[in-house]
Amino acid sequence: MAKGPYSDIVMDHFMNPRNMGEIEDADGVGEVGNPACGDMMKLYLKIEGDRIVDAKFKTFGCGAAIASSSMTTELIKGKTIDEALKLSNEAVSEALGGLPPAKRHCSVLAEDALRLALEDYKKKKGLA
Amino acid sequence: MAKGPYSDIVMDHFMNPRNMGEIEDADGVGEVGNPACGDMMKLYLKIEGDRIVDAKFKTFGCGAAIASSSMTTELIKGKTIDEALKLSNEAVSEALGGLPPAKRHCSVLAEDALRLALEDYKKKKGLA
Amino acid sequence: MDRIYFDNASTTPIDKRVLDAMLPYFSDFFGNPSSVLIEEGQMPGKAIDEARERVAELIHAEKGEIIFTGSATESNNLAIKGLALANRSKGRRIIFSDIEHFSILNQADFLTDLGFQIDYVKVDGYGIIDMGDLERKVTEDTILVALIHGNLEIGTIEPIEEVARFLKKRGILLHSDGTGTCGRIPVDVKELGVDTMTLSAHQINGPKGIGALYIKRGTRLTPIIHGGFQEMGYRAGTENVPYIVGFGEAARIAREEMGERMAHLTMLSKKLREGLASSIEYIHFTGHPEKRLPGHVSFWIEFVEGESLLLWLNLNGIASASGSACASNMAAEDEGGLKASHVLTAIGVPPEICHGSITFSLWKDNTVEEVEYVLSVMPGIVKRLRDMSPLYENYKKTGARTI
Amino acid sequence: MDRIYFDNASTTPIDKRVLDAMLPYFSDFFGNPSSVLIEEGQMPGKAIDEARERVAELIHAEKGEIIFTGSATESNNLAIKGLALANRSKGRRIIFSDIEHFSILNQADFLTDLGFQIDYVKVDGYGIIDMGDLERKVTEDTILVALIHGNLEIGTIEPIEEVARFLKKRGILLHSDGTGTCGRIPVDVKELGVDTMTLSAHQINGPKGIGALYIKRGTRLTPIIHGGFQEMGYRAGTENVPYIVGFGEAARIAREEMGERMAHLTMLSKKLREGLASSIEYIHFTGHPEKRLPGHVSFWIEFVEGESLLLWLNLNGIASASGSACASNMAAEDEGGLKASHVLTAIGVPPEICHGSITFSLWKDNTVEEVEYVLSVMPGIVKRLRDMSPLYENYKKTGARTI
Ligand SMILES: Cc1ncc(COP(=O)(O)O)c(C=O)c1O
Ligand SMILES: Cc1ncc(COP(=O)(O)O)c(C=O)c1O
Repeated sequence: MAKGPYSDIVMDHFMNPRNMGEIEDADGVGEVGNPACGDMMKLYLKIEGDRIVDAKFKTFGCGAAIASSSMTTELIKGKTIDEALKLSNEAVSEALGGLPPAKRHCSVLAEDALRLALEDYKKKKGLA
Repeated sequence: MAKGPYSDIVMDHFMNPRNMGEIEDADGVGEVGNPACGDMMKLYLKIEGDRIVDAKFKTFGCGAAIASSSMTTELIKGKTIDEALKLSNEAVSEALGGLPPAKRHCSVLAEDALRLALEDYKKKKGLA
Repeated sequence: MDRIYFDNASTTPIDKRVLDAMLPYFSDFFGNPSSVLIEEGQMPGKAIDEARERVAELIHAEKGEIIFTGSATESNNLAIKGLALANRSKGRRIIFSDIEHFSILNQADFLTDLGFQIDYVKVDGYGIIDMGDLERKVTEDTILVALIHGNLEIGTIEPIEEVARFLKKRGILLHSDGTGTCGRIPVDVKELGVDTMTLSAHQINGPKGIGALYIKRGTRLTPIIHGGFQEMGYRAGTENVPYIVGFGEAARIAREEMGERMAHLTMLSKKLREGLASSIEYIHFTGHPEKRLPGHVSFWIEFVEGESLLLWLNLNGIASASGSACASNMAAEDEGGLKASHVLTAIGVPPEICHGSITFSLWKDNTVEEVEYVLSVMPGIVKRLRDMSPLYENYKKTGARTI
Repeated sequence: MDRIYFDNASTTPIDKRVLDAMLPYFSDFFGNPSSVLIEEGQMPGKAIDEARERVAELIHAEKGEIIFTGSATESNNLAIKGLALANRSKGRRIIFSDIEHFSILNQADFLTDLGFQIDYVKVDGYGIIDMGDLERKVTEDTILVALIHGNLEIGTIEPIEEVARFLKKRGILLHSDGTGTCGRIPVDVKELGVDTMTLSAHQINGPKGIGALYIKRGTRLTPIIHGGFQEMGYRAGTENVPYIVGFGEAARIAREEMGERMAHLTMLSKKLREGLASSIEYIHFTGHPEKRLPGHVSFWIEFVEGESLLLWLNLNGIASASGSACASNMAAEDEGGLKASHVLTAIGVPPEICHGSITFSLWKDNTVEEVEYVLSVMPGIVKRLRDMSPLYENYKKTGARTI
């Protein structure tokens, strides 16, 4: 198949998203949206101690948004909160084999969702 | 052969010009030129009584100029002076099966050469 | 299975007959038509003349009213800039409809820079021009209106005749972009009353890289590409003989086969539309329900994002378009290029939904089996994407719709 | 006998390899390159990218510095209008050389109308730019100079490097029309120092209807055809994929075969020129004797009119050009269109002679046998026309020459 604007990794995560779904009793939930782009991302975290033991997402958005969400959950599972907070959108984009310039904001969206979910967790725990 | 801008009659007269040459002892000679176009036409007439008994031409010019000269000599041979004076450039052009718009002036050139040749004759005869 | 090509609003495949007509002009008759005095230039010149006649016939114009350009885009540019510049002394205001193609709209800055002022006329929810708004926008200083004939994103066909009558009374020129209509539906420029009209070859199985412009006899128009004396002085440059011949052939075929094509497409799009309506909840069809291009089915689906839908359709072997068919934003340098479709915004679809639109544009070679296949995979794709959508999750929990 | 094509300055036949490279993009890969998300659009996009690379290589540019247009004419228009408009705030004066192609010169009225002023720089008897005159013409207000690289009517190659150095010091932009040179002789845009340069495909066995423009990285240029986002924003319109691919292939072949072609052409044109010089009295070769395009032989013959000569050559199976190769005046509406060649006038040939000029432009497939045949028929044709010429008659009687 001829190559489109998306890398093979992006297409793989788009076609087979990892960790898609909800966590009913999530410890932290982050939801972000970009109305101009039309994307909406919701990230659910299960945290034990200071470690992310499970992560799931739901995303309304383009291929890049779905793949960024999927990749983000993969990258943070098993990480500590501090490690997860260091995850940059560039790292997500890089792990995906790059994103088209016009779609870089999708990885930013994932980073934002993660930050919000962790804040939500801290708030719930009375840590923030 | 595919058709160019010139009619078959023009091409025939261009390839096989009628009455090309000089008349050494011409009774009337007309020479006209159009420097912008680069054409130069010289018409020789042999006149007996008031009838044109022979006509020849030399022309430096494009296909239309050569064909117009050739056709003009054909059209006036055997005609009386008065008849010849009535020959219009439109008639020459028409006899040639038409000329491209940008080349109509070539038939005008032929008409002018004819007029000058007849004037020359009249002058020589002391008629003008 | 072969690919299913439902993206004929972006471009159509070349007709074999068109290609066959073109080929001799690459090799046997390769000459420059300006070289009229040598044999090599003469056949090409004759072929251009015949092609011009064919394109003229397609829209009931005279041969001398058709000029060939490098694209529909160029035709639109030549018409608007050319009419504007030629009529500068009469006034400086130009009206564009809100649903013009980028090849009209994106001229605005250039024209403004030259001292013109662009006003915009609204359309209704079906994309039909708002005559009341037009009446309000027209001023003493208005010289020109651009109104697309058939919009390729939402399928709507505009009431050009009515607009032309209105404008004629006021001495205002009308350009119409017929890219989507000429060769797809009957077009008679005299009945429509337009002053200039754009045609495209690649929308009707001709090659990409050639357009045409109808210029009503006697219309003054300033060329934008200057040089040698080609195309009656309106557009300089050595003629693209094979493509001109191809356009002529495509026009001939389109004219001869239009009746059967339209019947076939009407049947197919009815089936597709009804099938989608009955199998997918919360689907919204866009554009006018009747006054539309044959074979054109456009819609948006709640809780489903368009690019993902388009990608899944592609993975299932189906080619479609989302947003503006001709102007995908993906090539843009940055996020700023990712604008919601101006056509959908103009008909009142909220910006966050626009990206969810899909255009299926069918054409002569599409079949009932293809429609059935598309109908068979659509619900599954929609379900998959909805299951993934936080908007849908929210809707199920709270009943909140997208609109 | 087959036709002898000595009119390669007007256009060249397409190379079979070029056509073969193009064909799949009419049928198998017909998609719109803007449709990046569907399979149909992806191969065409990739093919454009590769072709851009090939064209860039031909002139030692970077891929991102090449954009495709609809013709060399359009490239010249985009460059001149585009640079002028983008630099309006810096100044309003533009200099054209006297021997530019119509696709430069005929922009003058349009530009003047927009508030620019065109100055003209002279050339010497060989057609080489007069540096002293350039120095005199350049003002504080001058923003742009257009100087053709290789003139297709008289074959002369201009000292672009020297001009570029001179202009760079003064902050003035340089556009060069490389229609006649790019693909015919080695061109290195970085060495030349141009800001923009025009390329043509059909001058090097590519298709007619496509051109390219080199735009030096960082050069500001206002587009003239607006619309969708194609060609990095410099030129809107759905891409002509087959022709872009064909241009790429033609560029690749031209680059690879340039050395042998130049050797072959130098040999042929030497033979032709020497043969003509020794068999025809009062023949005058035009253009520079050494700094000229390979295979290019141009001249005028006293007492012989050019169109008639050209017609007789044509009847003898030989294609050549008279006056400007690209802009025959025959299509003109009236006599006013019949102007003497401005190029020949500029090098000092009296107007009444200009119509007597002939250009033989040879190219890769021409042979020694063809040259010999042309040499064998030329004297007879010249004699026939001289016998018919009153100027020659006069010369024989009075000794008066044409010049
Ligand atoms: C020097 C030069 N520039 C530009 C052009 C214009 O080329 P085209 O007619 O292919 O646009 C020509 C004509 O061949 C030419 O000779
Ligand atoms: C309505 C309309 N006009 C003009 C164009 C421009 O056509 P092209 O890109 O072939 O120049 C398009 C795109 O296909 C279009 O949809």
